[in-house]
Amino acid sequence: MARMTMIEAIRSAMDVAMGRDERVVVFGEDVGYFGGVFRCTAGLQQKYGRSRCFDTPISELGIVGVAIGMAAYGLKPCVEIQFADYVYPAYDQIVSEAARLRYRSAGQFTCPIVIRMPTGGGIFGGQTHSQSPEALFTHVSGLKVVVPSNPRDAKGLLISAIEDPDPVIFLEPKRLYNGPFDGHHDRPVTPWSKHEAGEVAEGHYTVPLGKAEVRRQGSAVTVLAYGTMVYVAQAAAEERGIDAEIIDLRTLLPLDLDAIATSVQKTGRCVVLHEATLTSGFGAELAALVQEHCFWHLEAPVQRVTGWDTPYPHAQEWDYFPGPRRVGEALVAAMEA
Amino acid sequence: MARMTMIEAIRSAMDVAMGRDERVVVFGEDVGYFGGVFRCTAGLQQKYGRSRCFDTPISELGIVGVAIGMAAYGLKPCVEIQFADYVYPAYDQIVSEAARLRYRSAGQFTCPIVIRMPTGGGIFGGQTHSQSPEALFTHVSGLKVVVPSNPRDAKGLLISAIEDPDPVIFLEPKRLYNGPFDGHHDRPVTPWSKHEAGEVAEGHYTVPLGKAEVRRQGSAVTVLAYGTMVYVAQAAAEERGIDAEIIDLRTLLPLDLDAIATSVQKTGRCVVLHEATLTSGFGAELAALVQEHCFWHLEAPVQRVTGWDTPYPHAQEWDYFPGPRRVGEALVAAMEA
Amino acid sequence: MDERPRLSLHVPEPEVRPGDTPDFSRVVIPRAGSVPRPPVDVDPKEIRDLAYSIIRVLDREGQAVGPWAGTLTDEEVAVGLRHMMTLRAFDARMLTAQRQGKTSFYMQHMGEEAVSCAFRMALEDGDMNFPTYRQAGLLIAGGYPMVDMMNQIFSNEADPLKGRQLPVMYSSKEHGFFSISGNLGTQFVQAVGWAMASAIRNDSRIAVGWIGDGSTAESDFHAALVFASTYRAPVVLNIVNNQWAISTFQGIARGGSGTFAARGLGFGLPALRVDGNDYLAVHAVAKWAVERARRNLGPTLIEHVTYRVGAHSTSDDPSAYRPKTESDAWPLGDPVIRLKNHLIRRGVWSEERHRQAEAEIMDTVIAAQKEAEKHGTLHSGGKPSVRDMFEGVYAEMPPHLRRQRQKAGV
Amino acid sequence: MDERPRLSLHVPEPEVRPGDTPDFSRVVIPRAGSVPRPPVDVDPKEIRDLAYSIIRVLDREGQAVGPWAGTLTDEEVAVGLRHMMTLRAFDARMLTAQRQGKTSFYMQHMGEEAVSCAFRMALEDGDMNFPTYRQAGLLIAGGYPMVDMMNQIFSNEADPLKGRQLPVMYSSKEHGFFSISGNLGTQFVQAVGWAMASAIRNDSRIAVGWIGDGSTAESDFHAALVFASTYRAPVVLNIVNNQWAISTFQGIARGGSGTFAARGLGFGLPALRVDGNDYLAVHAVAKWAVERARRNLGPTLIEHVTYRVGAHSTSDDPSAYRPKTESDAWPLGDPVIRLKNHLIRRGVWSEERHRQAEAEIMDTVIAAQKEAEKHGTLHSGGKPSVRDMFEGVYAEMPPHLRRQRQKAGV
Ligand SMILES: Cc1ncc(C[n+]2csc(CCOP(=O)(O)OP(=O)(O)O)c2C)c(N)n1
Ligand SMILES: Cc1ncc(C[n+]2csc(CCOP(=O)(O)OP(=O)(O)O)c2C)c(N)n1
Ligand SMILES: [Mg+2]
Ligand SMILES: [Mg+2]
Repeated sequence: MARMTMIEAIRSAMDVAMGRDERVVVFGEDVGYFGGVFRCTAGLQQKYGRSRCFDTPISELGIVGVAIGMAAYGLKPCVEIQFADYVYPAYDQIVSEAARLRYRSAGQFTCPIVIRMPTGGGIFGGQTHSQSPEALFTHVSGLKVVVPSNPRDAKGLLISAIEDPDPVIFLEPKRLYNGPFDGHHDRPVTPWSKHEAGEVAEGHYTVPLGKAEVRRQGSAVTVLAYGTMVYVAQAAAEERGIDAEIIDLRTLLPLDLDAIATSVQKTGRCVVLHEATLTSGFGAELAALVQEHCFWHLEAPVQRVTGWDTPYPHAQEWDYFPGPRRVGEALVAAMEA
Repeated sequence: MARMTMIEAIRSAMDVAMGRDERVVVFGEDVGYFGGVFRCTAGLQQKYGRSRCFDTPISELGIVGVAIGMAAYGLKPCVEIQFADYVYPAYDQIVSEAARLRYRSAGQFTCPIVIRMPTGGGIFGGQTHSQSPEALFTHVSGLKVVVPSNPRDAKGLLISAIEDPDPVIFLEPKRLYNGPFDGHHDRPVTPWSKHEAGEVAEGHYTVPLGKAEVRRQGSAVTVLAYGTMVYVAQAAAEERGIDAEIIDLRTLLPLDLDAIATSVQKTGRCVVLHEATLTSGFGAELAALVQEHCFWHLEAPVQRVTGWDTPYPHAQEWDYFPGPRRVGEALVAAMEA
Repeated sequence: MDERPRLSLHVPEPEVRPGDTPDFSRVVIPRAGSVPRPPVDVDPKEIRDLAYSIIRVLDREGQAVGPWAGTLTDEEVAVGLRHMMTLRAFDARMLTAQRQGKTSFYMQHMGEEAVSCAFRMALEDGDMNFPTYRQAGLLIAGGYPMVDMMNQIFSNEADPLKGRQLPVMYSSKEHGFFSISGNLGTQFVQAVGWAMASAIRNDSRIAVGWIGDGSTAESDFHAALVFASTYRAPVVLNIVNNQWAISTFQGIARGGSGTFAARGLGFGLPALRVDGNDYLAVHAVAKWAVERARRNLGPTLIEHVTYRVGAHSTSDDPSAYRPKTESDAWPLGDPVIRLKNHLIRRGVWSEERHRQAEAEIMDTVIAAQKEAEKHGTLHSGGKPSVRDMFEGVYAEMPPHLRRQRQKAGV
Repeated sequence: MDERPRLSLHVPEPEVRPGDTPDFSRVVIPRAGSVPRPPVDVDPKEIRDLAYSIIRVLDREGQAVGPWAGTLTDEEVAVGLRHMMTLRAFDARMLTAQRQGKTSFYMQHMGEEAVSCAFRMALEDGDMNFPTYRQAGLLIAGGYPMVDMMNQIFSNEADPLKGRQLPVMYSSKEHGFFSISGNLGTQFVQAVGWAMASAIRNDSRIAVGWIGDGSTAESDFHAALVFASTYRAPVVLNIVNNQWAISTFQGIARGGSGTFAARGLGFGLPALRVDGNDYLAVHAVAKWAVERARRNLGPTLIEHVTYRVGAHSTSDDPSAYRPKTESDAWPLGDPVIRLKNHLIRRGVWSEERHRQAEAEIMDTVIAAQKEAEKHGTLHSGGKPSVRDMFEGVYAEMPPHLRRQRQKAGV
């Protein structure tokens, strides 16, 4: 066991995967010599050589496009998009190609690629370094979508993603890279070294895709969250003294509907959280599913607490971010409904 | 008044808009001399000249990118993407640029563009001529999203879209181009000339964005639909003899929530329809909103009848399409719940 | 007052439209045999002018002339002729089948048969093509069973792609034929990735990318050239310039550059133009580029100058946008006739044998079609199962798809 | 057994890394004055070699020499020097302000001041730039108030962009400066669209696109060249090659082409390379290209050869990927010093006056900063309102945003 930040855990996952399987290659903008603007790939080029870890031209389309070709050849590319906000130039390759290759070729060609990208706000990154585009991928059949919330999960999920036979979108909440973050931006940050999930095995292990984890047991209301919002939920529940059951979804697609339904059928109430904009966000799917599958158990409407339907502003970052105050209010409202 | 197909009505809208406002320009792949693969722009180049209606290189990114530049200059481009399935190369320009230009420049630059594209299946087009990507746009703040269901609306909505000061995604259900289609693919097609909504005024008129229309009054269950699914809903309600209230949403963003809530609060039941894949489809947002705003009125869970979570297959088209049988079953289930 | 000159928009137009007399006088056609053949390890800088010329082997008399001639024996050429004739017969039958409602859609190759048929013969098993919908010659010349092609076209119960794909969107890994996407251009950069992978693994196999003239405007074309140039990927990048992109003439995609091959110059790539209706020239150029890639000397960009004689697809009617007789005026002739004349001139073929071959080939195609139709056509007979619709979205079916399949009752 | 040669992947690397001695000997620098100046209506075909050379005006002695010299009077040059000095002083203050926590982020221009400052002087009011984040010289030289720039950087209550944008992502329609996107490349093709619009309306205004060396790999670059070439849009397309894209050296984006300007050759565009650290050369080349656009002769591609002396942004530390002394070794020198020496040599400037000017300029910048800080800085003082966060998503606020604003209680 070692103490790792989320960055180190992600790096360790790639290191382990590259060490075990020669077919794993890693590339993206600034990921080679320099090791990535968030340092997630630091040292990999030095260790595995330039043809297994290298810098690319600034073309997200090209990064994903060549990754698909490599996967069709038989490699397992794990590529980095520098920020999730910059994935759109690659969107066609992801949606029309990676996601559909197995299906349209009846399994002759497959696309085991991982597309890693830092996501979410909280670093004063403005509208182009803060986005959470997960719902733009969960609508696409053929993709898997993963959002880890701590170093231990991040490593195990990333290894699972690399070993998965299908394309995986791996969204890394950048506000969690160095420590859990509960939305209290004015308080000192706890580093991962002080958190039990910062204890990470150095070797190979996996956390399965498609399985949620209950982060906090409770009986009064179910909170569905992922990434940074897991900690915001915890803070809000503590602050309001509400007996909330907090589920960290970890994988959005395929979703662990059983875990969700079991909990909501117990609590009868549900609050859904994400940082992405509200309309057509992944919270909509969660709310729709919960009311479909737990209708007769629900004692209050499923509420969504999310980013507003505006671009992510720079100066008003903390007014945009769905922090513990807004989440707490929703928990209270859910209880009082 | 004239009799128009939906194609003719769309063409008439552009004709009227170009005639009234010199700033309106129309372009896209094959739209110039030839008049578009669906003939929606036929005659416009001949009438307004090559610099107001022209062919473009096959670059959806370029089409939308130059349209944004033109809009920033002060023109009002109305561009065609040949099939909605081919919009993804332009996705970055739409999401990162068109949708955010007004906001990020604090109104100095605006982006009054219309992006027209044929959408939906039903023509044996396989996975690349059948998609319904509306939910990939409804998640993007700053866009408006319109889906007409008949010639009269199509013309009025398209004129509104062209006159709108903000970017509008205008999705044209291609299965409705020549007549209403209720999903009974084995029956003869009624042409628009036999339908009252095929009667279209030749001059200028508008249908407002953001306003739904009740297509069928009813008190037992509310059906939320748009595009082709409006007719499938009507057929299913007739066939099952269910007193359904069918709302044609027409604009998905901004949504006419009042019309929806008013109806569901009356009926207490709701079925949501679309042709797009289920997960994170626009139906998720509708279901989430309905249970948020009508929770205490609901007597059954909101159901979704949609395309399956697979690419749109070629041979199994009618197994994929959410036709009157599946919709009818959902209506019955909603009534029996 | 603003005294500056007034600007105006330049919108390129073809020289002729329906009603006009076809005119290809602007197309400069170098004499066969006149373009030099550089060594494959040439510095691309030294052959920039090849991007503005046309490599040709077959002259008007049907002789193979010049430095690019001689890459094939007479027997091999005769096989090549049969491939092209087969493709043409196949197209004819499938067009009819589409008109008869046996399938929803078809796309033919008329006039462009040499490009894919000849190119395939320069490749080896294990190499991988990333084709568009107009390179079925790669399958025909590569020995892929015609029955399987037809099964795909009919979306029948024996369709190797299980009815999921639009007709002609074949896939055969075994035959080095990557799954065709309906989205233009996307596969061009994937070819580069496949080639990079082969280089990463110190393999010896190469990749081949294919794109149409119109589709070079797509972003994937640029990404392909950037990555191929940077990593010197072992890939051959082919542009098939058949003069048209549906109704849009090649001048719209090409802009002011004169040729499509010239696009490669900005990336330091060797950029060759070849007479796409000259089977021998296509083969020779393909061989040159393939050898270059195989020797790790990097990518080559090739523009095949040809002409789309038929409609874009069965949904298209070209008489609405170009003169009906334009194809007759096309100065590079018909690839089948030119190769036939060559073989006759070589004394190893005759009009008589040609007619015989035509009849034989048609019989084979008809037999294949009969066989395929046993498995059904789009609206009758055997069908792929509805269960297949839910399979293969993922390697393993996730719970939500299982629920949906159950709901569908299959 | 496969006897074919084994492939391997070529991954370009800079010649030096931290610890090595900087070496720019591979950079071929033509003598100042040696590159001819073609007429603006030249056929692009005739000047392809300009894409592989470097147009320079200022020689080692500070003299303006050759056919590109003489586009500015001494007074105008002195104004240009002040613009560059102002930008440099502005950068210095804002870097400090960022370190003091007055803003979240900053991006400087050190070494590249000539490019945007000189270019601006070749434009007229009404023309529109589509800049990246490293062309603030367009604003400084265009007379945009420094206080407004700082208000934007501080995201304060007077921020013209209401706190919505990341620092330095300015916008000023009035000053011909299009709203900067954080997404690389996107604006390049928009510039072409703006120019096409001007041509459609028979206007006389032109557009100017800007992009970094690294960002030329993006798809928008290709789309811009395709559309500009096809419609002969009145646009000047600038590539600022400052040798680096964050930690990635220019060889990764450039691949095998030798220069970025060469990318234009594949589109039939005139493609010029200019010494980006030579204010006079940039101005002369800009003037040539602007005149070409204005006379409806079509687009020009310009590569500005310069060097990013500072870090990419305040989030970057270049010592991790390049030798610390690399910028000293850069053979094209410092644009401010070179222009200063020129003016001194012309006898209209002196070291003494330069020092004075430096002090004056710094005073002006400091005064502007004081003024701006009255309106607040990122974490203290006046702020844009939270209401502003909900405004301007659409021209008119739709009901769902009104509901959300209400929920937010503002
Ligand atoms: C991304 C995308 N945009 C548009 C289309 C529609 N489309 C299909 S074929 C075609 C023309 C292609 O022309 P070209 O590349 O010259 O190939 P050709 O058909 O001539 O072989 C178009 C526009 C598409 N399939 N994909
Ligand atoms: C689409 C997109 N991809 C990646 C980034 C992250 N990024 C910001 S600046 C930069 C480097 C740009 O280099 P270059 O184009 O040479 O411009 P320079 O910074 O040198 O002026 C990168 C990769 C981005 N902003 N947008
Ligand atoms: Mg073509
Ligand atoms: Mg740079």
